[in-house]
Amino acid sequence: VMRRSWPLEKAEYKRYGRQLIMPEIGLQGQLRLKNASVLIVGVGGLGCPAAAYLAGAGVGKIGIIDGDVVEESNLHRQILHSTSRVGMSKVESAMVFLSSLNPNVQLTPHPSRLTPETAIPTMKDYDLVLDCTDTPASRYLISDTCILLSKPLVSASALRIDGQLVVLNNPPLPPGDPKGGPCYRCVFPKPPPPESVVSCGDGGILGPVVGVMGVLQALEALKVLTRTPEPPSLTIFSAHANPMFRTIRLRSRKPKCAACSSSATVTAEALTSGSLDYVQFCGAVNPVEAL
Amino acid sequence: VMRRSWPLEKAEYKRYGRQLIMPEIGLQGQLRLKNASVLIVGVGGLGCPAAAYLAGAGVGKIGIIDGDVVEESNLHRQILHSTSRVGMSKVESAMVFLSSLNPNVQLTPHPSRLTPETAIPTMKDYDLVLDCTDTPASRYLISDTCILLSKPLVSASALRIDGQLVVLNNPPLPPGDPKGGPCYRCVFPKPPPPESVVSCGDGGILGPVVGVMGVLQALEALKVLTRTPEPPSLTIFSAHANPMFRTIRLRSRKPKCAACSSSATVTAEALTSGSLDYVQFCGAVNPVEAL
Amino acid sequence: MSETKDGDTIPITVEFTGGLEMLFSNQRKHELKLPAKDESEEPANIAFLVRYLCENVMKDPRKDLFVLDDSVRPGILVLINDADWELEGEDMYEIQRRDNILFVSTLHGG
Amino acid sequence: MSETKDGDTIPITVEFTGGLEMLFSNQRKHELKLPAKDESEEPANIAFLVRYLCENVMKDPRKDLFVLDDSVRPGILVLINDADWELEGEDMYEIQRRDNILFVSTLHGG
Ligand SMILES: [Zn+2]
Ligand SMILES: [Zn+2]
Repeated sequence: VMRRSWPLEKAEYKRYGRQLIMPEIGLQGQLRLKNASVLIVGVGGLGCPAAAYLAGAGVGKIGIIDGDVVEESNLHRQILHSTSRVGMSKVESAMVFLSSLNPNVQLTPHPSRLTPETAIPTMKDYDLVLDCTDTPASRYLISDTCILLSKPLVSASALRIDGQLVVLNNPPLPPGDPKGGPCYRCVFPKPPPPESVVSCGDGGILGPVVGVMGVLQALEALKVLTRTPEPPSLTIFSAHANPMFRTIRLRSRKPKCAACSSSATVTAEALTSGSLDYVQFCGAVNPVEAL
Repeated sequence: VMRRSWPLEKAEYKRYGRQLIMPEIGLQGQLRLKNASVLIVGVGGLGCPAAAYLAGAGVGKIGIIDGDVVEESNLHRQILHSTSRVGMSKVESAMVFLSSLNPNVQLTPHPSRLTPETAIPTMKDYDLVLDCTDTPASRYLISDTCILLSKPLVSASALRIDGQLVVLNNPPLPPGDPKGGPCYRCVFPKPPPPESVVSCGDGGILGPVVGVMGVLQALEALKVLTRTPEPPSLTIFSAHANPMFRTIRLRSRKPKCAACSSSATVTAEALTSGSLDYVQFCGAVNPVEAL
Repeated sequence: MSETKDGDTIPITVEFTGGLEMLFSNQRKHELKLPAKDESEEPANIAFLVRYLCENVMKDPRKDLFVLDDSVRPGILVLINDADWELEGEDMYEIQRRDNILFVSTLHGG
Repeated sequence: MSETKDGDTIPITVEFTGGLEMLFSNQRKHELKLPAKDESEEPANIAFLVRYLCENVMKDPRKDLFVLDDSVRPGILVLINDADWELEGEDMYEIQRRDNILFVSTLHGG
């Protein structure tokens, strides 16, 4: 077997030159990105910019999962899609954009919703997951699956003029290891009452607000892939507050967490058998629209 | 003359519905955006996301000025462009993207560099300017012109893993009025020594870092167009710092500022006659590449 | 509760974000003088602050969007001087002068 | 300067960002004990801090990327407890215990 003398193609040195010359990335970091695979769950307001910047940076494999089709009311914030692609599946529309931005990235489409039955097989082959979804039920499902599969998780959310960002399960140590990063259930052991949950459809959303959170997810993803983990923190954003950003120190893993502690009740069997009903758990007001 | 019964087209209610239902925007705010014109100077790492979110939000008229062509090394961060448009002018490439995202926006291309001779005629018909350029000389030129024309200015910059954001000349009161917002010269009366100036080409840049700053420029632009001015502040960002964002209270207008005080020496005559040599003023190491 | 002597109050800042401000007259930041002792003459803690906010500050009748079973409802993070209250003793934390207490409602949109 | 008595120093935090950290051993945050008095026995101010940093903390020989004509070079903002130093008296500002002094180099890239 002949060894290649250059670890990157000539065109890659050119394309990623502005990252390669930074000591924070360098050739080592670029190779880590090239060998990494990231799953983006949801290509809406968060997933669109997150996917664009991860594809731009040269993450080797990107999976995109979403069951929705592009609507005109998405376009003010979901900037990967376009007017002529209204009606197309969001996954397909995102593929058009991302492959034309960077043909070197291997894209895997998953044009359906994530469910408890499909979560483990869908997520198991990726190194890192981005939660860009929009319901409490999907957030618990994705976090639980990340714990079961030992994947770090970059989670963001936005509504109206507010946004939130947190890196979970980083480092992704086995359940019961208190040195692992906290999971979504450590921070939110119980789901919010359904009447307190407001979607972007009902509450509205300003495009650059969710855009900022999505770009920050891409940044945190690059940091997870190229750096050592930092202590857990929550970044909260509010467009009309002064200062707009605030960083909060978070707890470590909860000793009795249902998902990531040694007494965890969330298991792969419980998940795939359907005995964990996330829609029921979150008590959706309108279960048809949830997850 | 027959008055229309609906201030927006039916398709606009659909497209902007998620903004319209927010009390922070509402129909009033949407109409302000529709009647507004914004000039984006530079469609690189900052200008790409800024333009995308402003077009998405329904700003009525967007002008784009840039003299460069798309290069492969741009694509990791300049996500409006694409591999197949390498070699095309950045302005033309941006028009392709923006018109397919939102055909309702009236786009004006300015495919050339801003110079002291062209600055006033280019900028005079816009309500607001975004400085998305990359040299000290262009930053002084744009700020001076905004003062002469009484336009607010949203200025951002980025390098490696750092970013900065500031809203200048807001409110845009005449020179000499101490209640007007400070200008770039108030904050930086003297240009930095040329040997201390590092470009993204030389120093490198991480895509989501400049991306976050560009999206925040779009957000500040929407705030300038729909809200009353806030006290001047500088947002500084550093991807590996904790916290990543920090907000600094800035000074008000400098009583002896060369541009915005009652003793200003920067005049429209001085600008257009060429007696203000920005490249000379900033002492560019390589004048050919500056501005 | 408003009849305590002036020396018996603690000046604090209470903030609401993530939509919770809508329950508090659409005001994000409230400078309060909290009574230094609760109903049982114990030093004021977070549990007392939550009751105090419900009774004295919150005008919105939908109390269940803020409290449930005498505590902050699920989905609201309580942050004491920019740290998760779990790091500080949760609702037993005794409030100090000039503390900043931030209530954040989790968002789910994307 | 390192021979002052322990009681004669002021604990402060000095931070560098925007690339300036590269001139200071690539370290963004420095916890320092600054002598309380300058060379003329006057209370330590920002001008003295800048000299002190040049002589005692900065290892990089390119002093001109930090100072020019005895002051911070153009293009560097000095922020005292998160406010522009112009609001505080510029380099005459007398440093207080636990002050946070941030030096920010302006960026121009885009
Ligand atoms: Zn957990
Ligand atoms: Zn000025």
